[in-house]
Amino acid sequence: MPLPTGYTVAIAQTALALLLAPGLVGLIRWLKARLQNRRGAPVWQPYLELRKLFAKEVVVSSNASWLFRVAPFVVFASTVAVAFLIPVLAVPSPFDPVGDLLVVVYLLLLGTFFLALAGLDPGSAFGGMGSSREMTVAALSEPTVALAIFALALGAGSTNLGQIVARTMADPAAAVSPGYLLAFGALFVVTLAENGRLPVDNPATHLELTMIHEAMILEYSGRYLALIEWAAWLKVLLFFSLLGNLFVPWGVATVLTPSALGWALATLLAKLVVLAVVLAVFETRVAKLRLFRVPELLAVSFVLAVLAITVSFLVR
Amino acid sequence: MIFLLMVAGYLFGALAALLFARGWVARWLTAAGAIIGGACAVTLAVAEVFGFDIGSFQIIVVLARRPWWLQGGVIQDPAQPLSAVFLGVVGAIAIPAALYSIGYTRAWEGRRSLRMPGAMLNLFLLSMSLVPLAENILWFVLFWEGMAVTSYLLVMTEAEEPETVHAGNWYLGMTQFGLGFILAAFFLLLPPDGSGDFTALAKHAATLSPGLKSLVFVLALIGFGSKAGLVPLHVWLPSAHPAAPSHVSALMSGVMIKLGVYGVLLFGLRLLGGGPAWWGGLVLTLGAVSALLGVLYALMEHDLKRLLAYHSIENIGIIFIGVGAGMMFLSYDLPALAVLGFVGGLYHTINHACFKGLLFLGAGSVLHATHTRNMEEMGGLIKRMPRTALFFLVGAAAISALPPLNGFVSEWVVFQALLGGASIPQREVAVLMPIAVAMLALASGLAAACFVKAFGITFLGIARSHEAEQAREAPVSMQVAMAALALACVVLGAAAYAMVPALGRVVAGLAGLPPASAVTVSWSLRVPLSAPGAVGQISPLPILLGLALLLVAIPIGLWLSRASRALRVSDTWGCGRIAQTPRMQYTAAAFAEPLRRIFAALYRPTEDVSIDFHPESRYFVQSIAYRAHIIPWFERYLYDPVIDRVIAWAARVRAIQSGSLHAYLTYLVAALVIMLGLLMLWGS
Amino acid sequence: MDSAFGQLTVLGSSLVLLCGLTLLWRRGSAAHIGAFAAQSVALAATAGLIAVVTGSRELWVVAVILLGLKGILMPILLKRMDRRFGGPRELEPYVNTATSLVIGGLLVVLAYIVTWPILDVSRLPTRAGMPLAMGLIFVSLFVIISRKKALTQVIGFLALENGIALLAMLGTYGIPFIVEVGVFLDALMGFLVMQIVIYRIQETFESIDVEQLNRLSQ
Amino acid sequence: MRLTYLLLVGAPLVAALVAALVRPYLRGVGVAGALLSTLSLAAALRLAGQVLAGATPTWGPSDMMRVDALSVLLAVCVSFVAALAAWLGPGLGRDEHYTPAQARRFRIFSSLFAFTMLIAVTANNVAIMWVAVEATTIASALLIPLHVSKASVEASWKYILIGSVGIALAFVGTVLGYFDYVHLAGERESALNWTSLMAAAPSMHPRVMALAFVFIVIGYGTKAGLAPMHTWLPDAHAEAPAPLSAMMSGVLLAVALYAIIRWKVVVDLAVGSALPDRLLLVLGLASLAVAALSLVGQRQYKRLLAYSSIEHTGLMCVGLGLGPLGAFAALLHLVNHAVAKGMMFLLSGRILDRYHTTEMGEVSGLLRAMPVTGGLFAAGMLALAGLPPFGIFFSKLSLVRAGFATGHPWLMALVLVLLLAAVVAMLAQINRMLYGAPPAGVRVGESNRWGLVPLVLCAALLVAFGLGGFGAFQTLLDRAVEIVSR
Repeated sequence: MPLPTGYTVAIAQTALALLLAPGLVGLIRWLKARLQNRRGAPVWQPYLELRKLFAKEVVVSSNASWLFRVAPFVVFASTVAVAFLIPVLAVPSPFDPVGDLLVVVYLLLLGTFFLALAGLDPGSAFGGMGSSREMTVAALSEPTVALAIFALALGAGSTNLGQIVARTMADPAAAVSPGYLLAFGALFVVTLAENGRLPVDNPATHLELTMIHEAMILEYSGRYLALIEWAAWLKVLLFFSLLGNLFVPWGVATVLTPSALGWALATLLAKLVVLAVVLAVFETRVAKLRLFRVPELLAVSFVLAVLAITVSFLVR
Repeated sequence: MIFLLMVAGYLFGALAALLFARGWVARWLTAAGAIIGGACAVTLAVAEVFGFDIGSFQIIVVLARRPWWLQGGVIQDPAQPLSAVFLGVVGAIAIPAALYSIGYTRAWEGRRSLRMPGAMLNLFLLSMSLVPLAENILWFVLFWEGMAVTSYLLVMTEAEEPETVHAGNWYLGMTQFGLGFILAAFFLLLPPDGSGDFTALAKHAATLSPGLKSLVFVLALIGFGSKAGLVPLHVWLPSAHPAAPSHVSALMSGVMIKLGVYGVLLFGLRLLGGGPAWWGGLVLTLGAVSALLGVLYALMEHDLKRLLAYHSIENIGIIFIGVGAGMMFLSYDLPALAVLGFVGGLYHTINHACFKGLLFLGAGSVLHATHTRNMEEMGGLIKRMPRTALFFLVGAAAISALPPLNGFVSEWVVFQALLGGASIPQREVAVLMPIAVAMLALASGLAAACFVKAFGITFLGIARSHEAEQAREAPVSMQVAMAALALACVVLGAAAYAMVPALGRVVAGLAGLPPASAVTVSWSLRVPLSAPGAVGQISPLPILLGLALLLVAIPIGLWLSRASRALRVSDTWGCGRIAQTPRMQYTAAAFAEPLRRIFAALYRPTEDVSIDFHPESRYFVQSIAYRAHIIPWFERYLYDPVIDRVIAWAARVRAIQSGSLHAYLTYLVAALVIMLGLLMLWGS
Repeated sequence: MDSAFGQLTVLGSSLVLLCGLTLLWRRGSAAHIGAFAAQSVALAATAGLIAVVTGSRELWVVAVILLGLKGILMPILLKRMDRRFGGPRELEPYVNTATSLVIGGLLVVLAYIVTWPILDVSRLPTRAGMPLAMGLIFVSLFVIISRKKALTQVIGFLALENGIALLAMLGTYGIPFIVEVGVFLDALMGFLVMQIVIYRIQETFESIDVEQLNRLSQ
Repeated sequence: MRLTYLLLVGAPLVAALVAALVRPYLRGVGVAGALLSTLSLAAALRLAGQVLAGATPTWGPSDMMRVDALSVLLAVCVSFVAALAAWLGPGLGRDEHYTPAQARRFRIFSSLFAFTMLIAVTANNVAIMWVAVEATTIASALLIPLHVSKASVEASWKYILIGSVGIALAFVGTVLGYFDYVHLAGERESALNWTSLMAAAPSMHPRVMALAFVFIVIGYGTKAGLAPMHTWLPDAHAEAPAPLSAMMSGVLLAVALYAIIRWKVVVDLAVGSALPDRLLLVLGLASLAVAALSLVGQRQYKRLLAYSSIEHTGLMCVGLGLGPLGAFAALLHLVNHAVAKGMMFLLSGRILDRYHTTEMGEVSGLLRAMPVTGGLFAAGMLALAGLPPFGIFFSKLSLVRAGFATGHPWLMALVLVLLLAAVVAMLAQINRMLYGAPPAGVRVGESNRWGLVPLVLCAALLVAFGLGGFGAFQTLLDRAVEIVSR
């Protein structure tokens, strides 16, 4: 049989990511429930939610404008676009030269941007509050991300994900270099912030005064909400696979043979599960921070990133 | 030829304004002149930058007798692509701005004549087009000052408001301040034979001592920085730009301040031919600081145009980060990276001209419709003026550096240059780069936040005032102008393949940069944009297309998967409260509140909240007045002391004129005695 | 002969200077006018002396004009003004008499310091008096500065002119005649104009105390 | 050529005589005076043409009168501003603020004023020049209190006393110069001629000439309004009727400066230019500083203009201390300033007539009340601030250039700072007058439109200088510079 070409693989892995995303989030929820001695909903609960939401009618505020209806699609599209750029299964992806880490970051920012606007559109107090807080967190996490990228680029000599992965696979020592580890830590915190996880935001709460992301999308329902949720879950998965594949690249397929791809899939699942466990444990351990303590957390991650840079300067 | 046509166009426009002064004829002819001029400028620039041959456009002004300063050509041979870039920027924004003015100035009918504003607009454009083309001191300074005067008069257009006059005074003061430094910088380079030609200056500069060169550079940086609005020389900008009519604001923010960048490049690269690393470091630092402070102050603004003005400071900062990085790499002999830095700076110059022009025009339409610049009185405009809203949204996304628009691409190039900074041999210097990266990233993040606020509060939600409810969509001419610029934002983003190599050629060969061949990249849709020295590659066009494709595909997907298409319109959920009022919405102040708290160290906000309760019970609040002020650091601690000092001195000096005749005669005799003393002193 | 001539001119010029110092010493307009008249006469005498020795006809005329104009006409006009205004004695000057006289002395010394170095330029026997002339110039400047009454200031100014005339005579035996005429004309005109303005001051201020002229400031 | 010269200096004299003799005063007298002044201007221009053709004519016993490029340059300025004043001054029957007696007085003395100034700039004999300059004081002093008021009388007294004392000192200088010359070349009629002084200068005694120059600078500097001898100037300019202020500020200062220039050339040859340059730089800088700081917070617009005159004279003085380039700048500046200040003071007269106050605080909405006047006023302000397209921009520019070219960077830094202060102060003040609404009771709309024509012409001239529309003027300027920097 002919080998699948790069493009089919790239598209396939995007589809896979979309497919796995709800499951991953379901897994995290389940784990957290377990850790909190609850039975918890089944792992596939998110899939059911999606089906339900897609089936339901949409209620749109009378104040909302066309932007409110466009936003979900933009968010979903930008996230999916990111999925194309991130090495989930195999490198080098033919889409690799299309965009590097910076593009990834700013595409996600694009999604956030529109979501925040959508939050303001219906003119409800909560939406504005959510948007304001969301943008604050997003803005404050930017420098950390940039510096983490800087650190990685220093190590790999490129900001393109494929090359970074390839480079790390080339010399495994780099993966355990302090610079990488620190950058990993920084990115992990950013992951929490960007995905609205504890301690920055509690995805489970709908208590008005504490929510950030949820407040922003409070007005959404039906298929719009489905798209947004799905995009959010996909984002989690993408960040996980970033963390997994950038810092622990083993298993990522470099040749497009079925066996390699299969092995890649297996390792990917393993990484996702591990990270899910880590996140679940972490989220059960920590309590949510007050909003104005969040900058301190991000400052910590920023310091980590700065250390990462300096270290990688020193070992250069 | 085309050059002459350009000049003629502008002059025609000015003349038309002077002759007709009012009515649609005046509006159209004035705009027509500017548009012709702008088109010619763009043609010249494009031909120059992309190397099409349309024949040389050198002309020499011939006077009956030429005094010292007229020796040499006025207008340079197109051997200076750098100038062509800025010429192009002028023209590119001139066209939409002029088009816009047709509709914008209609509101003036009966209230205000078009004579001054129209004529000044064209002369302003003319002098701005000629500044980068000037080839010797006199002409440069002449056009430079011409630019200052015309823009000053344009700022004073709506001088009924006292704050306009105040802004005008600040503006003129800072202009003259800057001019002093520029003159000093130029004249320190003056060769013995007194020729003011730039080539002669450059030749003479090569013979100067490093110390003197550095002095000249710093002088030039201060002089041109004050025009560009670098912190801390920016104080005039946030008041002057908003005061002007919106199409003029667009030109000032989009184009005029860029000529400050040109000035720095002119000195740094062409006249002084590069210098020690700290020059670049200084520029880089100032840029980074400006970028961050600019956006931080923008966040606290609720005046739409002032907000945009502060963002000009931010973007100038970004441009200077690129330029500064370029200069540093140049001094460390990293030509490829240097080119990258300069290209980033120039590219962002062009892009910022587009989206800032667009945003100011958008703000102008809002002002035109609501007669206020205060965002707290707007809201819901997206339903009343949908097209303006769309264009403004594009601009907002572009300035927030969101892919795939142009803002992102140029910031990406700057980022790449900074990332390359790791290869600077001196570690302690190289550490500067990540810091710059962090500040740049923070700035762009905050910019995104700020424009969510700007667009969201202005256009989304419910109208907060009667004017906002009654707003009407802008006239067609204004829409077309904005549409053109919005399109430019998209195209410039996608056409990076064409722009980056071209800009690379522009800086090629300057001050020991590698020749054009080293930086050219053949361009095609497939070849990803990878400038030499960049450590990454992106392809904006595919990103654009991909996003578009997805945006089409997703609805189709939903349709195929037979997702419900039912839709019901209902009230916004108001916590169980039935009627929703505008006062329940988030305000601009509230939106910025978290950041104000987080950066309280900078803002030192002083808030006063006055609540008056219901007479019966303190549980019912009747009204809440909330006011928050932030410390204007620079005005209060940098400028005011100086001004106060001068005024104090002035009081003392005026006391000389005491009114006593005897005192006066005593001065006279004292002067005589002192002079005799000096005679003894110097005589022998 | 020459030396004797020199002595005489020096004597004359010291008389002229002395009269100038008298302006500092005495109070009261009458005394001042008298001093000025005496000074002009002394000046005319010196001019006449030089005319005799050099046999220059022009200088004779100059001497006569001096006598007529400054020795007789102007004092009369001044007297009339003084009577017209009848003002009190010179108001308390800025600097009291003793100090003024000391300062006057110092000014003469200054004049010597300034003038000595240029004396060797000249071979004229009269040159020795030039410092005195310069001294008179300084002293009369001081008079103008330190005295409050407009009238006194005018007298001081006239003394200043005398000083210059003396300087010219001693240094060069007088400037070309035609110029001299112009100068005299100016002097007269200036004097008249000053007189007119003083009358104006009297009308508008009911006094000629210059102290009151302090409306315009800053 | 002699006829032309006679026209130049004679026309004002005749005008004065006519005004003095024709009684009662008729409107025709004013018209005649205006026409005669125009005649004199024409003569000046013709003379300029002849000088350009290479002639340097001399007249009078022992050539006491002489016209070269420098003097003709000044002569043109003087007669131009004099013509302006004559055409816009009182006594043409349009303005009711003046009684016939006042009109006559103005006609007589303004013509005499012009006459003396013309004599001063065309005199070859430096003593005659002195006599003429002294005479300017006499001629103008009586005009200041045209409207008798305490302020105007006070101003005229201060003017006449300070002026006379200063001029007397200048005469000391002249005498010293003569003293030196006589002992070099012996007595002769032509001894005091500038030409013969120039001829003898190289062998003159440096010490004497230096001493003489100090007296000259202080003396004529007093008339030129150089600090600290400037104190009479703001009062006189502010209190004098507008046309006279225009003449004093526009050309009187220039004439005094001209006298200094004449002497400086001689002294440069005798002493070497180092010392005179330094003295001029010191005085110029002092004037610049005093003026610039006095402009800050100035409350009356006429005083504002007066101080700006001091500022600009100071600039010219600095320029004269900076060698040939500086001299060029100074002369260009002199011409521009003459036109600009003439225009400004005449405009201020129009404003005063309309608003009846000299306080800037009480003047507002000028652009609305008198569009053209206000516009010209604003333009003049920009011109005085040294902005293009006006001529002063170039003179300032070449001045700064001269400073740097002759190696005085710090001096120039100081000058630039002071200029900044002056410009900002002036424009900030003027803006208050221009905008807003006119106070109640002030009539809106231009009156006496014909009176605007000459002023518009002035503005046009300024722009012409600014756009480098030189040609012949340029040549004349270069010739003058050659004379100044022998």
